[in-house]
Amino acid sequence: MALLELNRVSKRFGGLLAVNQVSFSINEGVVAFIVGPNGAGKTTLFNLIAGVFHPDEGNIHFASKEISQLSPDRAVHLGIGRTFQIVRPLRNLSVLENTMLGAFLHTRSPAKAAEEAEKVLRFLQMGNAMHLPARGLSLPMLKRLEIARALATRPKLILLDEVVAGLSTSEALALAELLRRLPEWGISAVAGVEHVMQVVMRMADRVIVLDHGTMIGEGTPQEMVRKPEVIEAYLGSKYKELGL
Amino acid sequence: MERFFSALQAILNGVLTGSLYALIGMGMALIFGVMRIVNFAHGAFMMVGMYVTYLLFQGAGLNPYFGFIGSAMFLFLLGYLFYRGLLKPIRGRSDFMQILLTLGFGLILTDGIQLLFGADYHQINLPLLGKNLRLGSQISLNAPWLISFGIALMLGALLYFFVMHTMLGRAARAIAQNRYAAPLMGINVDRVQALSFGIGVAAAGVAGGLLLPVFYLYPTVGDQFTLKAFVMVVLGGMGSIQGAAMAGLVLGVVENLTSLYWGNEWALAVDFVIFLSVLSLRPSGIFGSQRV
Amino acid sequence: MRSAHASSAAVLACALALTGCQGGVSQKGEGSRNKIKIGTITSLTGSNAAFGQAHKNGYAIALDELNSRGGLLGKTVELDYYDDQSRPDQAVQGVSKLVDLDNVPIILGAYSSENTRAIVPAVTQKQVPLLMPTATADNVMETGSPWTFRICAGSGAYATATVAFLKGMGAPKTMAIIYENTNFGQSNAQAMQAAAKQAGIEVVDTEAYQASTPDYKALLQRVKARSPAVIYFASYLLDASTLMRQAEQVGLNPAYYTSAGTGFAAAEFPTPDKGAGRNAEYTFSVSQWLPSAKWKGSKEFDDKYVQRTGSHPAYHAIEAYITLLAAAEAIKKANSTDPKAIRDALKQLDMPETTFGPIRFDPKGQNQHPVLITQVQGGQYKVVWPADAAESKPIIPTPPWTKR
Amino acid sequence: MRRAQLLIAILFLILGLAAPLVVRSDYLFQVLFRVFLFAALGLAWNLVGGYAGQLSLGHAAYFGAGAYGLAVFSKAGIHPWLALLLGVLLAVLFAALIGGVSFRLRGPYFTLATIAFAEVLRVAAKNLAAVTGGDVGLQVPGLFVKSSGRSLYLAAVLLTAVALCITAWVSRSKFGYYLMAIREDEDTALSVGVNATRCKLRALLISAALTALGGGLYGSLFLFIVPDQVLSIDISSEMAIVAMLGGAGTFLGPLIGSVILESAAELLKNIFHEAHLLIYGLLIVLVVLFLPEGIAGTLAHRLRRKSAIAAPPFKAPGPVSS
Repeated sequence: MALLELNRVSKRFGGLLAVNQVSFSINEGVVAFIVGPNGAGKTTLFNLIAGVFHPDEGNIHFASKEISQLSPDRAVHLGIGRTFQIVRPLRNLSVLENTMLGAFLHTRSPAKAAEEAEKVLRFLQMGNAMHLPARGLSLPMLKRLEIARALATRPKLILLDEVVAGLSTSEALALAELLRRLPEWGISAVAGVEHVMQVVMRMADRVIVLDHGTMIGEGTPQEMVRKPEVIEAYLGSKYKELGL
Repeated sequence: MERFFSALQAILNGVLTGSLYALIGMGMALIFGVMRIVNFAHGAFMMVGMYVTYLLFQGAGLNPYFGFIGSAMFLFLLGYLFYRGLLKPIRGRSDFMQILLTLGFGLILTDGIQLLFGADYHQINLPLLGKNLRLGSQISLNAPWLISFGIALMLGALLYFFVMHTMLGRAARAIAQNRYAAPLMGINVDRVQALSFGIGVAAAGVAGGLLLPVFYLYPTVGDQFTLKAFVMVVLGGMGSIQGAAMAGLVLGVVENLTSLYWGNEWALAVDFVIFLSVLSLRPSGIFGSQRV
Repeated sequence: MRSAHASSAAVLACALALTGCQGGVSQKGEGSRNKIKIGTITSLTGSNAAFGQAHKNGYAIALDELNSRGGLLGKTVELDYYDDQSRPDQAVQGVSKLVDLDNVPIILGAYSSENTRAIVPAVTQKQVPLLMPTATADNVMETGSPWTFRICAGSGAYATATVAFLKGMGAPKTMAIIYENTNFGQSNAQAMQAAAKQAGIEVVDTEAYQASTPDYKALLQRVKARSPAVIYFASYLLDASTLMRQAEQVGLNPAYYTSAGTGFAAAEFPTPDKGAGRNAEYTFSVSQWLPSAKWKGSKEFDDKYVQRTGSHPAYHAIEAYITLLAAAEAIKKANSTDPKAIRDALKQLDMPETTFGPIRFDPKGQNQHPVLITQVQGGQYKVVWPADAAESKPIIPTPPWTKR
Repeated sequence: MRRAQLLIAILFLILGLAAPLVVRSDYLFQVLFRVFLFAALGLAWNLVGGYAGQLSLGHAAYFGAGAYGLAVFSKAGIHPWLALLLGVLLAVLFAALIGGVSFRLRGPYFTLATIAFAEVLRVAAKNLAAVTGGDVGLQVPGLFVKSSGRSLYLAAVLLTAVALCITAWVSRSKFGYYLMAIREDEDTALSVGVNATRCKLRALLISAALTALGGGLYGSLFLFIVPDQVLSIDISSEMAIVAMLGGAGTFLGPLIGSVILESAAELLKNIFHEAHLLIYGLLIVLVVLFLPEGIAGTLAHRLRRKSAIAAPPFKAPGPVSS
């Protein structure tokens, strides 16, 4: 059964059609990637799913519930976690406290929240950094902290905006390796990436390709890299460059 | 007919008063736009401007309608130095600290002036004060208010031109739009901010100088104008200079009409009620285009 | 790290406790040895600071006179100032400071009616006499406290005098009251409303205004539309000047401009440099005192004041001056610095000839100070009422602005 | 760390409660009353201003509601304590209204909106003389039979204790973490399911209730109030200054800020007379320049830097160490 389903969703900002009639669905236990260049509409799409924006047309279902008009905090309560394209840690709080914030979704007790947060941090291999203040962290660590905070809310689906942007290829691969294990926790993921195709090819169950707000392809990574429109519109040269 | 003329008279008077409000508001808007600083010392700076103009008049016999230039120069310097010496070291710290700093500095200015010149009030008496321009039999406009209106209009236009069309002004607007990107475009943010602060404070000084002939001065005279300036900045759309100017005029007119139809004691409340309604219905201000 | 934190706090706490103890004990002894401390609360800073300075000058002149005559009870008199910052809560705190810490036997103050009203409960509770120099709002006397005495005449007396004067002039029918929204203004407006009603004068308009703003033209327009025969102002000096200037701009022409003193009775008001200049002409005002008053020493006080400050005194200064002299007299009569003895002496006080006229308190503690009505004529205040004190005839009706 | 803070707070409270044993003068009680009153007010403000990071400069509205509630309702024949309670309710009502409108705004907009609300209330109280007595003022009943400075002083100490307890609870609870998250980044807070508006509103309601209690005590001490006194922006800014100088968002900050500022203000006034505001202003400027996180904040920061463990300055007390 589909966990997330978008049905002809459009969003307009003034004259700009940021998302145009996008439809796709994602099943439970899947790691999907939305691929597209900067400005293709990925962040807008995430914001629509997370309740920051509401679609002008179309509707979004999550766990067979209509969520098109939900507020961001309600969306989290339903089980949609998210990270931001630009990392937004709570700078003056420690790594653990940042993560605890997510864990508070299911408990009132700070002790339980800390316990839960620790588990998540260990999983993301951040156990050593737990008591550092967030403001001193390096970018790769901050990226993980974003994910940790979202994971601590125990989402069914996690939206990872530009999850590997700014990371070196090896860092990106290491992170992706971790994400690949998310379904073990019963979590599906939708990740947005610009053009780190190595990661996509290795990690994605499904790929959705966006261009100028329009979806131009959906399928397995292998299908996508063979799809002429996709190659034509976007992947072509880069894919060849990478020699995959 | 009688009613029409009294309303018209009130509106015209409101515009004259509003033009001085506008200058105060424009100064605050420039500072707010470029620095996101809510300057709680704005009224105190204006008060200093009044004292400078007053001293020039008493000491050198300089007519306040020229003396305001001296006041503007002095305040520009004061504002520039205030920024460089006190505000800059704490830029990037929390809003709290910046507000505290301006609050504290306002106290220093007010009490300092009182120690220097005493708490007693002063006023100047120009022969011009009794002159009125009569338009028909029903409308009359007071000469000093008219002159200050003219000067305020000119200076307001100048300030607008400066912000829209000079290098410095463009830089200031660039910073207002995106503080983080501006340095990438080769803008010396510190310099621009220091100059903007100086100019913003100087505008308040000019308003003080122009207000002097029709008002009086004492150390705490500026306090009421700080709050008014906030209202204008918000109504105008945070940081929009032309918006703040329009808001100043509107405030002048609204206050006069409130006085005429309801009672002067409610004028201040009406200012704030308008302010709150605008803030809740249209947070970008009546005249502003900037998003919150 | 834990200990560092704790120790710093301990130091703080000790320091606090120490200053507390010291303050409580040490200062008490010295006051009574060879000095008599008299407590004064006034507004040295804040919006009323100008009047606080007038107080200070008046007190200083009286203090010089007292000490040059050998002080009181063989001791030097000293004034113990507490700045209320023009804030009522600070004035109340001043009472505690002056009484508990400095052990003063009597308090003079405060400046404004607002602050004075605020300290009445405090002095009553502490059983220290309070001598009020300048608070005209009648609610400062409303509690009936046996510890309060007022030198100046109050808003009720102002209104009654003005109405009596108007009746003598041919009983105009309509009146507008314009007052600033403070305790002083509102009290005077209320008093006038009552007095006018009793005298059969219809109050066609009452206008409150926000003090110290630059523009009252619309308010005056509104009054103009009701065309009252009399206008009664309750304003401080700064607004008095603005109002009269803008009355001309608006073309407001009642037959009588009358007022509850204060701004309209200040020495500066008819001057062009610090007042309304020629626009002050013809305005009537109640007044408590003038440099030209017939009381003994008025001229001398004026001279001393000019010598000290370079300007003429408003009646706030002489009220402060006389308040200190009255306090000294009471201490002398009581031959003691016991607050209760001084209070009793104040009740019996009789100073038939002072610069401020006779000083004598009625059972409620109010000095029966005669209220004069003055009119500005040729840039000078002239007493025009009551008839036995009048130096000049009133000029009525007030000529319209265009005919001046 | 956290235990040390608690110890200091308790020490202050014990000293405060013990003061009547040594202090005799009413004046000192009044100064100490102000110290503890503004400690409590600063702590109340701190919930909204410090923890949630919403810089309110309109708390005079709640303070005035408390004072006027007490005066107006007891004039109508209601028992003073009940009247005070009604005043607190009134303040909470105002807070709901003010918060409802202004919490949709962020940053300086919010600050200015809070000022505007308080000012509207002040002007209204001045003009609606039938209810409030207008500028002529209103008599306030004493809350205690022997309404001396001493009993009100002790009430202020108790209020501070209550405010400290609430702060202690907030700073270690989920609610407190949520407030801090909102302060640090509201969007991030939303992304982990924080209902930011509701959290801020809750903080404001608690803060308003405490502030109104403080206003009631204040009115009861002076026995007489006018709008320009209890609804003035001076009250709002003093609350904020106490908390910010002491250290916004810290447990002890407002207490330390009030102890230092309120005693300094009184001391300065007695030493410098007319120049005391200048010195006070200088003090503020110096603290801003050299103690960027407030007195308590910077102190804690310095101490922490000396120690080996690096920890955040706004460290929320909680079960952090494993």
